[in-house]
Amino acid sequence: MSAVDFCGIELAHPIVNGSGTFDAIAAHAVFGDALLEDFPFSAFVSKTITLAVRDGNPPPRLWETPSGMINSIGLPNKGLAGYLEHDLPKLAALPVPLITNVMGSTAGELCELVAACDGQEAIRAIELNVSCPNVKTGLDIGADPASLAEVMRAVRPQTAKPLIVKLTPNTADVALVAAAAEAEGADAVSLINTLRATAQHPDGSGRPWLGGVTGGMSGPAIRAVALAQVTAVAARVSIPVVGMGGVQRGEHAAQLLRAGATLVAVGTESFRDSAAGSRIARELDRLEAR
Amino acid sequence: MSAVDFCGIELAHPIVNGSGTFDAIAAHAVFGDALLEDFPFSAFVSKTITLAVRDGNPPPRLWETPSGMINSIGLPNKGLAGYLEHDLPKLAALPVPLITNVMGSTAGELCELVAACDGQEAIRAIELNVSCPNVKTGLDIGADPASLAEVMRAVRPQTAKPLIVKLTPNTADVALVAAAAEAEGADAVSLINTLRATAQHPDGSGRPWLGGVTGGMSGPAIRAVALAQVTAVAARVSIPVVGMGGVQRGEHAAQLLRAGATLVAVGTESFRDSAAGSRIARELDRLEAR
Amino acid sequence: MTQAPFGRRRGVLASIRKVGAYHLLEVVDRGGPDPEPGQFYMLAAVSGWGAGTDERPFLPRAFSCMGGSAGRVWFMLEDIGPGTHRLARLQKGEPLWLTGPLGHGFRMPEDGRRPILTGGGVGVPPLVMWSQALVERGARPTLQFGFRDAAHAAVAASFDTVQIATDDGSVGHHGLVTELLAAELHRDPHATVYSCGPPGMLEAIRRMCLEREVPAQLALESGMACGFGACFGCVVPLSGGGYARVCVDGPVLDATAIDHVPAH
Amino acid sequence: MTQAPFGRRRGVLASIRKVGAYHLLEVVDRGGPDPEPGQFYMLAAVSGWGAGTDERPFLPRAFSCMGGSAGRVWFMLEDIGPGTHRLARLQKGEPLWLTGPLGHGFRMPEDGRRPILTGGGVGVPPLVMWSQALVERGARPTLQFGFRDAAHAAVAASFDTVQIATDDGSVGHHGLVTELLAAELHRDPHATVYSCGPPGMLEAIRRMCLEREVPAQLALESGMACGFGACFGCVVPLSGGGYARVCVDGPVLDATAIDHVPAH
Ligand SMILES: Cc1cc2nc3c(=O)[nH]c(=O)nc-3n(C[C@H](O)[C@H](O)[C@H](O)COP(=O)(O)OP(=O)(O)OC[C@H]3O[C@@H](n4cnc5c(N)ncnc54)[C@H](O)[C@@H]3O)c2cc1C
Ligand SMILES: Cc1cc2nc3c(=O)[nH]c(=O)nc-3n(C[C@H](O)[C@H](O)[C@H](O)COP(=O)(O)OP(=O)(O)OC[C@H]3O[C@@H](n4cnc5c(N)ncnc54)[C@H](O)[C@@H]3O)c2cc1C
Ligand SMILES: Cc1cc2nc3c(=O)[nH]c(=O)nc-3n(C[C@H](O)[C@H](O)[C@H](O)COP(=O)(O)O)c2cc1C
Ligand SMILES: Cc1cc2nc3c(=O)[nH]c(=O)nc-3n(C[C@H](O)[C@H](O)[C@H](O)COP(=O)(O)O)c2cc1C
Ligand code: FES
Ligand code: FES
Repeated sequence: MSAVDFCGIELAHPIVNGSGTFDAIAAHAVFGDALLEDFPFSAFVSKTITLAVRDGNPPPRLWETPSGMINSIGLPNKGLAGYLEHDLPKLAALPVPLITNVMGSTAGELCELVAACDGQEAIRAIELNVSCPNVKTGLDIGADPASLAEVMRAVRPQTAKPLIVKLTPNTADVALVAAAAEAEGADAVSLINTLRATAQHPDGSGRPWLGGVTGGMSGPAIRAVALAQVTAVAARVSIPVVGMGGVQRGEHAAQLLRAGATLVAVGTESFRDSAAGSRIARELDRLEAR
Repeated sequence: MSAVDFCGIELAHPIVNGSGTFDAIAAHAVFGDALLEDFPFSAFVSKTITLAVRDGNPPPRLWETPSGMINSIGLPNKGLAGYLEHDLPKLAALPVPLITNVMGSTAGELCELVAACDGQEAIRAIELNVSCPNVKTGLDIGADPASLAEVMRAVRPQTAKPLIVKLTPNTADVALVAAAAEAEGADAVSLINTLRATAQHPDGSGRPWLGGVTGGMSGPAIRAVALAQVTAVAARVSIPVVGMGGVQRGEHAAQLLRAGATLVAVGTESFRDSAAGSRIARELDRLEAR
Repeated sequence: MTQAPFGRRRGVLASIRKVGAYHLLEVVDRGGPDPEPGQFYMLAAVSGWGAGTDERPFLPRAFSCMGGSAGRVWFMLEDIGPGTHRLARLQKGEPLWLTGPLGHGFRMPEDGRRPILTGGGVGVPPLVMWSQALVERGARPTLQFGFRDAAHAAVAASFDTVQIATDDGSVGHHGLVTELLAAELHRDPHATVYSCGPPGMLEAIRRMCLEREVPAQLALESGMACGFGACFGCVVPLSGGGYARVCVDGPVLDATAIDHVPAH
Repeated sequence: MTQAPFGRRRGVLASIRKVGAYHLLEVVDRGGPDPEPGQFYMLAAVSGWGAGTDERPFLPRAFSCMGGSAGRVWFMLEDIGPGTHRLARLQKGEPLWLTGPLGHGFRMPEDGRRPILTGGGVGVPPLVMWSQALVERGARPTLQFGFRDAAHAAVAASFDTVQIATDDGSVGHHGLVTELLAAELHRDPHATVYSCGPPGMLEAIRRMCLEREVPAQLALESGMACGFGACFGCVVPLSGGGYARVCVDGPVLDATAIDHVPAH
């Protein structure tokens, strides 16, 4: 496997997990130590953590689409305090570096989250999930360069750790937003998050199926959109790019790396195969060996 | 079949074609008069016409994706003069009303196109394809409410015929753009156009497969994104909405109608089945009869 | 709780036969440990898993096991959509993807209560496995299975001492299996109820046992993407507020822990 | 030009057999008119058309017909990707979707020129059909088929008077079929060349015939989504500038009309 330096962190190979698509603690309970002996990712990205505890959206939270799925999970999590107390100790014991993903609906919330992560030695990098609506503009923070820049100006000073801005694909020009993140000191950008999507109940009533009404689409169906956005962003910024979206096998990871990504994240495919991460890393390694 | 009134035009049923996904003249040469006896759409939308003749992009122009495809056709067309002289007479003879889709990179170009269509009795409505880049901002005209409003203010006075604004899905808030179109006098909006996407050559070089480098994704893979955007737009505007994106069967059309669309367009499915339009109209009719 | 080997693995279909409305699949699972009653597996066909109605299926599907030991696992499935349809058309010798055994199974009754196993439709398989385990452990379970009609009830023919209810009355009691349970609890409430089946039935049983203060263990179904706690999709509301993940916290949960069984 | 019935229709696989590297499919096409040599069909399996590598295929695939009359059509295909792979695994009696016959076929040679049919790999089927038609019309075509190796060349074994070339020299001429054509034209240039095969071969033949002012009709291949002029995806650059659609303006085009045969 070809080791990778990502923002000063040494990783065994380029394959990480997408936030919210792998729960290392639950998986350890389910699969036992076999999980740790062959951990499927070179770094572990936590589910998005918010300041307050969140239950998440009422079920149903899932809908299967052609070559993909929609999720409307609603970011359930133990909140910052609960994460630090209950999850961090276990995640710190994982055999790979830990990246914590955080989200806040205001710059103030994000600052508090980032500052808390900065104080934790076990957290090697922080990923900002800016796909959440900006209360003032109603747009997602990550959909508009100006609102992202404003948030970054407040957040950047909170930590010297690598700060990764996770971009939303639901915008007119993702490269413009990536450039704003870079200009405001982001150490890396990661993309793509899920495509806004919805589904109607099969009973034909027209009412939404998902408890959260709309959700995000992921999986192979979004792969070609992800490749276009990663290619555009990698061409625009010089900071490292984490590319993701529908990756199922080594060839897909190789394409994102050829497009300029430094790391590749695997999300939905892990639902189909809990060991997809290590399989894809092996396939990528064989491709690059040629 | 339930007849539909669309901007004052009486249509036999709600199923039309998506611009650029059916060539009635070529199909008539291939299939003969059977095409006219069972014409698959209640109105025919022409391929996008531009002022100047365009050859379109160099091949390859197609790439198959999971449950869909990318096209980078590049709007080949005979230009306004060629269209009026060679195509319009034949399209006017079709058994259904004709809607002409036009695109210009400046307001001036669009005005000239719309004015010319206004003068043609056979053209019952005009669809503006605003998914083309605004030379100044680099964004697609349809991706930014302000640039769309500006273009609409110039174009609207050119015609009293129904003016349909075809929106691009590659934007932060499609409902905002739809509202701007409505405010500037659009008679209807149609969406979604294709999702920006790309593909790499299978030789592993990383170079683009498509001659046009990037293209637009369509088909079942984008259906759930289309439903979300049509639902959001129909909830925001009171003008009629033409919904499209991955429609394969009556149930999909019914979902878009339940979301508030007045008409449903079928594009990619016609490539798989040239008579998909009439099949889907029949399936929809059976569903609504229940 | 039996732990699942990490990652999906290949199984091979050993046999498949139709019994009335259901398909009984026997899968050779060489690498697999023995499952416990109430545990489930995530299954998918290795080839042709997609391109059904609406280009589905894509995600694996969850199935309780009906029995399993020495590298063989049994499933009983009803063809209701593209995923079960593809699995029901598997040929002998065809490969399939397996993850499991997953989740927490049934626990023995406490303080000498008699076990009543009340199942509906595809809720029957885990109860079949649990009843065998109970018998092996010297218990004498009462079985009550509800079905839509005779075609669905056919699978229960091989059980001698089972109370059957059918919606259309074609076999046994004409009505809901919950009515049989009510009668049974009325006769002797010193029982632990084990139930699996459609949400409406589980919710009725949850309420019935709550009112009568009878302990009940419900094997829940919920929309699942992963089956091992990764997606947070399979939630059920808890009586104490918030949600539990059916796949890792269940699928068998104490009725009292659940606020209600969501029906959608 | 035979016109295709409007809309896709169901055909049924009558037989399928492997001849070396190729699969020969015989399809019952009850509603279909008789195709002309050089015309093609758009094919897809009715079930399981998807979920192959990268969840493909989705769009139908184009295949020249190798023969066809009285409601039966023959195809020869090489399994090179998810679409051809699925078609190659069709079982006798399985349904498939058909649109066709499509496009313009070959035209008779002018001013008494002798026909030379030079094909490569899966370019062979339309030339087989055209050679039979030519013989029926009293012409005496010269056939030259190029293949990669013996496995690919096996399909030509049933032809007596055919010149074979193989890249690896295992059968016939050790080299390219274009070399055989050069020799043939050197011997007697008063000919019309008919060619179908990989782009590199077609481009070489286009240039050769241009230089020697020998009329040539090329049956082109190009990425296709629809096959009936709707998508504008299947273009080839014209010598007069601009593009033609291979599916409706071709697939058989005069070599002089084409600027170059795109290879990608
Ligand atoms: C723990 C557990 C154990 C189970 N055990 C068994 C068993 O032993 N035997 C058995 O037959 N079944 C069992 N099931 C149910 C089985 O998993 C489902 O029947 C199967 O997933 C249905 O998939 P499908 O593609 O055939 O049908 P689907 O088309 O998925 O339809 C099934 C239901 O899903 C919903 N739905 C419809 N379309 C979609 C969509 N696009 N995306 C998401 N949801 C949709 C609807 O409510 C529909 O009724 C179990 C489920 C769980 C969670
Ligand atoms: C008019 C015509 C007649 C033909 N006649 C025959 C015939 O008689 N017999 C025969 O065997 N074949 C014939 N072909 C070729 C046949 O259509 C292709 O082999 C087939 O479409 C390949 O599909 P696939 O899925 O098997 O392979 P693909 O995976 O589609 O690969 C085939 C080629 O397509 C490109 N490609 C790879 N991936 C993609 C993608 N995702 N999207 C788009 N392109 C991609 C690559 O260049 C690759 O080499 C004909 C083609 C045409 C246009
Ligand atoms: C069930 C689910 C939950 C997710 N949760 C999060 C999350 O909490 N935070 C986040 O930044 N991204 C989240 N994502 C987005 C993924 O990290 C990833 O960006 C996206 O799914 C595209 O990758 P994929 O196609 O490989 O899944 C989630 C995706 C899914 C499917
Ligand atoms: C090959 C192709 C060409 C297209 N050409 C045009 C066009 O010229 N003008 C336009 O407004 N939309 C064009 N579209 C977009 C379609 O009209 C439609 O908006 C989109 O494909 C989504 O619908 P579908 O999934 O049913 O195809 C084209 C789509 C395809 C696939
Ligand atoms: S099914 Fe994914 S967390 Fe339970
Ligand atoms: S294949 Fe669609 S236009 Fe030729």
